[in-house]
Amino acid sequence: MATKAIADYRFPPADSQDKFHGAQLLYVGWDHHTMFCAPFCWPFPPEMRFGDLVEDVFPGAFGYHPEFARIDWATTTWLKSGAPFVPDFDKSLAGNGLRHKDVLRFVTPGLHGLSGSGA
Amino acid sequence: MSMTDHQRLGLKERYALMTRDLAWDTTYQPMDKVFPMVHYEGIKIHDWDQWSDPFRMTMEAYWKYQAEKERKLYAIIDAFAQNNGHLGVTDARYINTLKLFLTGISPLEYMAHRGFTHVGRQLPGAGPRVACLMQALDEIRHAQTQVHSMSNYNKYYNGFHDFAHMIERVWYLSVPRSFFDDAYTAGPFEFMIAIGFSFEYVLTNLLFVPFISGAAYNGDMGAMTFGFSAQSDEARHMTLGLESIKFMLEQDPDNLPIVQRWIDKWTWRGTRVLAIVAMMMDYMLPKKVMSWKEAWEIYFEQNGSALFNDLARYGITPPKCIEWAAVDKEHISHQAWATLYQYGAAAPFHTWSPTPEELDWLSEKYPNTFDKYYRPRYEYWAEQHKAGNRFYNTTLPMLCQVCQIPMLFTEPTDPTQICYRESDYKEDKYHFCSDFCKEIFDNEPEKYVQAWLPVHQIYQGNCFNPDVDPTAPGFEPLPAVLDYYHLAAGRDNLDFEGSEDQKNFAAWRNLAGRD
Amino acid sequence: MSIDLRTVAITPLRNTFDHIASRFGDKPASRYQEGSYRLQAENNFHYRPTWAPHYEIFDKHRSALVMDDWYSFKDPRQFYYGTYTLNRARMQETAEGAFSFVEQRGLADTFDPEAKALALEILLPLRHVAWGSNTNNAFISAYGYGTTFTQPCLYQAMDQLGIAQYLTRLGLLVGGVGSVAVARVAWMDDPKWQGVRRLVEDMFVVEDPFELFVAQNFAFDGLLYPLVYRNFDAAIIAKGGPTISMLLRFQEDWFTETSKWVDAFMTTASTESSQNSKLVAGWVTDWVARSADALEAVADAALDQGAAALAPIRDALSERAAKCGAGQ
Amino acid sequence: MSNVFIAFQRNEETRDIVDAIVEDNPAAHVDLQPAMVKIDAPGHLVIKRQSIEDRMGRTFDLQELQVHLITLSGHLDENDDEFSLSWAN
Repeated sequence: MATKAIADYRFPPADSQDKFHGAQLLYVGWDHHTMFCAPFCWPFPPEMRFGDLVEDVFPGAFGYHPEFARIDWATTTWLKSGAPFVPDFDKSLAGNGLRHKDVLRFVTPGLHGLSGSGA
Repeated sequence: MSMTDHQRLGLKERYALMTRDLAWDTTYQPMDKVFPMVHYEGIKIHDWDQWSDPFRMTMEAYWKYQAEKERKLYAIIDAFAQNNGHLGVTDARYINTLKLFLTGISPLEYMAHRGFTHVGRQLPGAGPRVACLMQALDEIRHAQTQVHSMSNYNKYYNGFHDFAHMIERVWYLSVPRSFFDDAYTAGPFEFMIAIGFSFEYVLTNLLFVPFISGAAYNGDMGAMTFGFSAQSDEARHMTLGLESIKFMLEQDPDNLPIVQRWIDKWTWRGTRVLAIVAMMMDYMLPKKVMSWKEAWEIYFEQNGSALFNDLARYGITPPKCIEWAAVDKEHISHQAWATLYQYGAAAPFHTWSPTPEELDWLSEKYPNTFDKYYRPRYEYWAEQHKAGNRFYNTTLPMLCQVCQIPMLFTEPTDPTQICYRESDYKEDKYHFCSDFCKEIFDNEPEKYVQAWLPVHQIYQGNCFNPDVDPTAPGFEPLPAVLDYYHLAAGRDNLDFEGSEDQKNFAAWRNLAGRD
Repeated sequence: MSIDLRTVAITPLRNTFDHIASRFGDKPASRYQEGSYRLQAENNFHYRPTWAPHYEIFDKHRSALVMDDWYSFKDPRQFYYGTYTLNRARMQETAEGAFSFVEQRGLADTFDPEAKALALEILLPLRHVAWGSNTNNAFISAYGYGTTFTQPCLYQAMDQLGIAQYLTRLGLLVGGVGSVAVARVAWMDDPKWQGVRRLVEDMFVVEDPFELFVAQNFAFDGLLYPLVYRNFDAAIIAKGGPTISMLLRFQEDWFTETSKWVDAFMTTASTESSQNSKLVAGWVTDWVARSADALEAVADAALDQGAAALAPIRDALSERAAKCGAGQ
Repeated sequence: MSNVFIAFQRNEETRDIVDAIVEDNPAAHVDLQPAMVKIDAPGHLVIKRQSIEDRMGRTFDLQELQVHLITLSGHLDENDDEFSLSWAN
């Protein structure tokens, strides 16, 4: 549906990829771990290795959670925009088909949050 | 003879002569040029004379009664300041609610002032124009009385000092600000529903009645006075909002689907902004009056259903989002406070762990949800804090494209699962916290693609002061962002425990021989 | 334990808000300052108005006037809502006293019929003129930039609504409901009012808020108020005594007060730069000429000397313009 | 039937106003809260000038309610003698 306006009403989107100095945005959330109140948002170069995200970036972001150290990445499953997604850790973000403003979720079987609360 | 004429006129007839009879249909300039904004939203008005004035105040009466209110209000503000009334509040934690108020709400009062001036110029009907302009005048009153009331707090406490700068920049303040920018940039009819209905009827009733009653209960006579005094004007404003809806619906059946969509949209927009008020009531008032859930039930559910039942005769159905909101009422205060707690390094007010007694109060008020979903995280954080490991989340969150709140809300069917929704529009993806924010976007994507989302703006490099070089070696973005916010790191932010506010309040109270 | 918070002497951490301190220094600030400066949003707007997509929500480019700082405008009365309302409540009390005095003694009924008819003929259509000014000042307040500029314009708009209502009250008291209806017909159809009505309608479509400020508050009111509330008022007193004049007290006091404010803004705008001075002077010339033309027929009907009475009023207004830096 | 309500600040004058309302609206329910008094009534509530004047012993203009009012709910109808709130359902 078009926005009703008195005159032409079209503007360039505020967050198109060209505004991020070569990076693209990626959102990542840890399912059933709402102690982190919301998924995270990062700007990454598209050529960044996917494994670096998990190995280098995640500890700083998710590491405060006592269950983080217990994650078994081999059994962790992933969703991209809600659909199953199998990342190749050695390929780049772009090589994994990730585009600007894609959203990933990961599910860690056996981990149910603080005192099993989903937090 | 003239005097009998004068005396025979009732309030209504007299008021009509004092307002709508002053206007005329222009002939030297076409009406469409004088009132160019009245058609494009698709609302059809056939007869502005059918407008029924809700309150009938002439300017004389307005000046007289408003001046009386102002005299009372400023006498109390003065006395409160002269007597160091700020030291009489229950606990310095309370003062943080006022920081949220001044940075997040007062600037909206100002926007309401300008918005009603604009709509008061643009509506061709003299009845609603006068009501709008009177409201425009009231709204600058609210902005100013709030600034004046909190001016004294600013002198003694941190976090108040640059509210006008912060509302334009700080991440969570984009929530209330974008709410109002959205209404302001809508057409004049939508504005009336957005502000007259959603802001006045849904939002301010909850903020100014139960919350302000809570402020009084916590010893803040200053806030109580500006709050109740403002709300006395809001009573007029609510009736204006209600009359606007009725008027549009009565004028033409084609208006129904448009008005319905606006009611649905703005009920949801208002509900989302209220997450801030929810946490103010449940977590930030040291002495509690009622829980958020109870306030919501009285002022939204009971009052709202009365309104929607009333509007049913025009074919209006209650917004679908009400069912979702009924689930959310047991969650949002806990989720919102958890968010501000963890991002407490980037907010210009203090956060804290609820005391054990407060946790028990929350369990009692939220028997279905608190112990099961929320107590564990608050207890864990308190423990960690005690051990010297206070939780500060330093990774930026994903935001909803429409309400701009971090994506913290959970699925109505599963409180452990964050709710994700998305839409593709042109080249890009857009993400939302709920079905309703997504629907709002899908209805008007050209509007919401413009949103100034604080997290994205930081990553674009737009939230650093001009003299900062983000490419310099060792550049630390987060402190640079706090500088851009004019947030005094270590004074305005972080936990209440150990804050300058806490120490000063205790020391000053001690001087007064209290505690 | 005794509690006396009043006796506690504590040193404030700061005297005022940062934006006030950066402008005026860190010292206790006035309520006018804290309640006005920097209240309007200036940066990082979220969306463009659907009713004006080519502008930001608040946009300096709506006016051709160029100000380095729109907060250079300062209301000499330093009105914020509280002081404004208290001031108007006092004026209202005075006016109320006059209306009650006339009403209770039945003074309107004994007023010279010919003078009464003339007073109603000239004064009652001005209800609509005041309504026009309410519309125009609402426009300036809505689309102007910076609170110290826009705030007093809303007060002006509401004052003009009040004036329209005082004139209505005068009509009801002196001439009855019928006289108000007659004046309305005259406003729409009587040739002597059509020049004024055309001018008011022309002002409704002016798009530059500062031009409209000059047109309405300086040029048109600068001629209308002296003509009606000085010359015509004096003429009616001469013909029938002071009764009706008592009912015009609010407008007379009001014009004296608001002219000082209008001149202050004219001066601030004109002295900012030679471009501004030229621009404002051009608007003055244009709108004073059009206003004088429009008022001729009214002056003819109102005064024995007719339109000739306008010449000295126009000269005085030119002097005002020159003093403000907007002279020719 | 939906409730209408009206709330006032608690002070000397509103005591008389609330008393008048209670007498004129037998179904009204009064709820005292910190600094505020809220009156609910099923479907309809009327405030009568005369009843307030009888208690205050002076003339009272219903527009004076503005000074003490906090909030209300329902459709408003106001004339020189009565101030009423109602829902049509």
